[in-house]
Amino acid sequence: MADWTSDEMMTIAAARALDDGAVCFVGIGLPSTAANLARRTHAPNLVLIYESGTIGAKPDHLPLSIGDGVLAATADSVVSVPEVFNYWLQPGRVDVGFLGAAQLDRFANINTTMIGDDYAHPEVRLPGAGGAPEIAASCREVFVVVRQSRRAFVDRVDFVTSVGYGSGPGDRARLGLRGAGPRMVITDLGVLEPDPDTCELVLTSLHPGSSVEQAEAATGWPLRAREPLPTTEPPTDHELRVLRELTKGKAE
Amino acid sequence: MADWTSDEMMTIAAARALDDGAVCFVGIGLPSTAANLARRTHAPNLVLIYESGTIGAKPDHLPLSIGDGVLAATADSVVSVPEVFNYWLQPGRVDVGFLGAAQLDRFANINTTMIGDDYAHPEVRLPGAGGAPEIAASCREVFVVVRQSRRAFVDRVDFVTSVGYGSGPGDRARLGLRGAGPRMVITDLGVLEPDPDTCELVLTSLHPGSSVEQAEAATGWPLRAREPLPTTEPPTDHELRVLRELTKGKAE
Amino acid sequence: MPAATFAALDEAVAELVHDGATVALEGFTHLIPFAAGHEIIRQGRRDLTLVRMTPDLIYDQLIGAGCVARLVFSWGGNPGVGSLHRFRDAVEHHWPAPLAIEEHSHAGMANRYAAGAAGLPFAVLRGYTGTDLVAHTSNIKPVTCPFTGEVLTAVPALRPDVTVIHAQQADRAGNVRMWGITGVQKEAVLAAERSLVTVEEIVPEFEPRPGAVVLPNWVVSRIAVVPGGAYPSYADGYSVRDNDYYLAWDAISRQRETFLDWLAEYVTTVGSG
Amino acid sequence: MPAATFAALDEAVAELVHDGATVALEGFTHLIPFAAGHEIIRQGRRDLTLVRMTPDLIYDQLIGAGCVARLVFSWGGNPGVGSLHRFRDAVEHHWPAPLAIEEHSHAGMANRYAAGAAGLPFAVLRGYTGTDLVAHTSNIKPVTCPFTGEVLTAVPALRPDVTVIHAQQADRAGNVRMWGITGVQKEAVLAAERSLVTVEEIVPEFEPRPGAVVLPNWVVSRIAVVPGGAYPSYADGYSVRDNDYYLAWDAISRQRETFLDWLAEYVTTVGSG
Repeated sequence: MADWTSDEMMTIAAARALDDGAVCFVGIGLPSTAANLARRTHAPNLVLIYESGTIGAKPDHLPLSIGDGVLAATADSVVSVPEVFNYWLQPGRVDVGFLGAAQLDRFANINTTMIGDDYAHPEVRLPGAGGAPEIAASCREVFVVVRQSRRAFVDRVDFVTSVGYGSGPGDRARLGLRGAGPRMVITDLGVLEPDPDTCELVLTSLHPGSSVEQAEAATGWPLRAREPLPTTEPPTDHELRVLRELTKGKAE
Repeated sequence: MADWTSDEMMTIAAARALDDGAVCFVGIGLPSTAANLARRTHAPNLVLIYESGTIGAKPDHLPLSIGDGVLAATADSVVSVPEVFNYWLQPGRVDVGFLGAAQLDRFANINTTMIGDDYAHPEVRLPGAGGAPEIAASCREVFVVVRQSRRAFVDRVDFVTSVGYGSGPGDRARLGLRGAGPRMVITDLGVLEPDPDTCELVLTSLHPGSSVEQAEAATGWPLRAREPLPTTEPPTDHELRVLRELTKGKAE
Repeated sequence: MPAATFAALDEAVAELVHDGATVALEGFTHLIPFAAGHEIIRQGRRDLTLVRMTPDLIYDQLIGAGCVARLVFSWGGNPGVGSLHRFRDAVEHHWPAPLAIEEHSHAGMANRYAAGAAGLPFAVLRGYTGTDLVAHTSNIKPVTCPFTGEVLTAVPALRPDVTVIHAQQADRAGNVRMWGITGVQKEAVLAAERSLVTVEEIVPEFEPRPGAVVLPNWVVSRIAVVPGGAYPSYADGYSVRDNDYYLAWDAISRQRETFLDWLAEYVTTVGSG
Repeated sequence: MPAATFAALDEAVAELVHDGATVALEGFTHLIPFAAGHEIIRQGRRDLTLVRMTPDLIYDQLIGAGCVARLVFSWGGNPGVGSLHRFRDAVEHHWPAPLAIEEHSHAGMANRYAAGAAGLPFAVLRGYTGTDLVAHTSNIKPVTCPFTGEVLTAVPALRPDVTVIHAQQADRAGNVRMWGITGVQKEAVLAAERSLVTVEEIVPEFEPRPGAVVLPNWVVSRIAVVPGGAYPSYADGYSVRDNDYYLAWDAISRQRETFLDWLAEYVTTVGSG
């Protein structure tokens, strides 16, 4: 195949999901990389909000943390943390919430809290919720970017940190969640989207070089695939060049 | 008598009530004049907060309104109006609330809303509450500065805009009001303070040149006077000079 | 989100402010959008519900001009001067029309805007307790803390159809910036369905400025360039408050005739510039 | 109100931070008060309840040093790097001591501080709904809007015994100023009984500065001058974040032995200078 990695394909596919002019509440890590890539390619007017209170940040390099100085220095407005959650996220005025995940289940619920069956005695203690529960609840729609593996893609998350579609259709409305929920999960193998009838995540695009079998093997529930299953457009030279400039010397 | 007016005596007596270093939430008009006089005489470290959000304002001339530019330009901090009420007034961190009144009753309740017995058909429509109800509720103590007259000093206010002592002892605690309430009412005739047992306002000082009979005639309830009744120290030359500089060309 | 677009003041008012709408023109002594208020009068809007902490001269004028059916407010005086005579005439004598009022404290109004901005149906405060304000509106209710059992006060969110403010500057992209006393304007804009901002000028970019509040273009609907649009209020850095106008208003507004003369001479027959 | 007074860091920590106290060291990536945290370790404080949105390296260090009985937090990772290994070791293996945890979302924590700053017993938000967070603490409850009947979420106010922050500047009167990302520090200070602010320097007066937050001297208890007191976090205008330190921490903290060596070399045996 071409000289790009599946991680690069993932980030580029995630970036493409963001429309120019959208307002995007960005988690750190993969989502931030993808959002900054989008802003430097097809979406120069993408508005980035970080939970540190930086609204309209235009970083010239990838921030390592959500509180890096470059975010404040380039923002249209820097507000307090209570304000960014109460006035900007909560009312539903943000178009896209862009999240990562440690575990994700068939109904796109997200776990970033703990692995194991006993909260008091976790097998693995993860960082926790951060801004994710309310990002997942309040943004008009949510994109999740996460590497696909049997460990990460489970039938039912061990802990619901952030609600996707709960137990299935109607749950978001019953819970009073006002955003539409996760519309797209972008992985290193392809793209998953919720089935409009069942809310179950279905493979809707396969990255070049990946196979359905690979995706099935990396998924902890019987993965259905859209038919016919399109192949993701491979990265353009421009996308790759910009991404590599952006991530030079960075972990991801 | 000396060459000063009863209004000047009132403002000077009100200014004297403010301790240096106190934090004072200031209403516009007489309270603002008195607070600024205090800051220029015995209380240079008096902290003035205006409801426009200016904290630590140090105006070099008297503002006509609570939103004059000089307040923002000289403040330690300018915050939003929601913030000034929620973070600064409401928690009880302000020492003194300094208010005016249109009507005041024997239990120091304040009316700035309407005169008459029918809210829907007022004889006189007054401006309304402004910041006063919560200033009266939340400041550690409240001072009221108001000209004394039979019209203004009534047995029972037509409308309780801001609570003093309600119907008497225990009412503030029953209502959950955390500040101590009005500790001093400074008028053009003298000073009134609540009786510790009954909460009724009692004449506790008479300005030079005023008489108890005058005060009784200007009060709509049987006014009691402390015995012996002290006479307010007359204005010093310094107080008068500073006050007149401050109010040059101003209505009050 | 669609970004703010620029428009002429008369076009923006015609587009956004309709008969019967709930409209908030905010600005706490500073940055009061007088020019937009006068344009609303010129366009003959009727049956408005006007919301504002301090009605000030601007609502005295709109009330006297007959635009207003209902007023939601917390302090209706002429700051440092005295009464608002057109407001009083409407409440006391129903001239030029009856005026329904709903009154609050400043703390209550500020929290109502904040709840609107935060997308919450209500706000909680320590307020109103023991006052007669509670008896005259259903929009003040008790709420109990689920942790301590303490009873506090709830007020419902304000959600104006349109909020109008005046700010010092917009940039070419339609971001808006104000500084000095900025009152409750951010909350009022964020709480509203749509918003109109009049500005002193458009600048190529915002130079660093202490104490500035920026409203990004995606939370503003329309921007109209109206230099002096806050007069006789002021725009810090551009103008000073015309205190003499506020003093003179007392005499102008005291009688219906002098008010109507003023209205004809200074508002109705004047173009929107 | 008594105004803030200046003190040496070790004296201020000894005066304000006691065994068993509830302590919030705040600073959202920026302005994290590391020097004060290290002084708390040096003074051997025990049984602390530590409150902080993002525990970050500073609480990893305090937890590993055995100062902490309970942690109230919303995101316990090494930003951009991975896990906080001392935090995980305490939760997963109770080393060096069991660590009770109460966890929230950022929105919940921010609102809890805001309620504390506002003198309210609780805050209302749209949050936590449908998550498993609700099952693990009694500090998340439903609350019903008295106007619409809608059910929202309530969280109780945070009221730390002491809040510690780092700011860029104090003036001689003890007013404190910070700028850049200022997070939840104003709320955390206003919510606390007492507060300690470490600053980069004392300046004769504050020059105008965009985006600055000032805490007046009457809401601050003690100020200690500690240049570089936020390292390896940063103080905008004075230093940059040492990202390499955050990366290196992953290896240092992964094993108990390397952590203890680090603690001895860089904290315990070092004066509070």
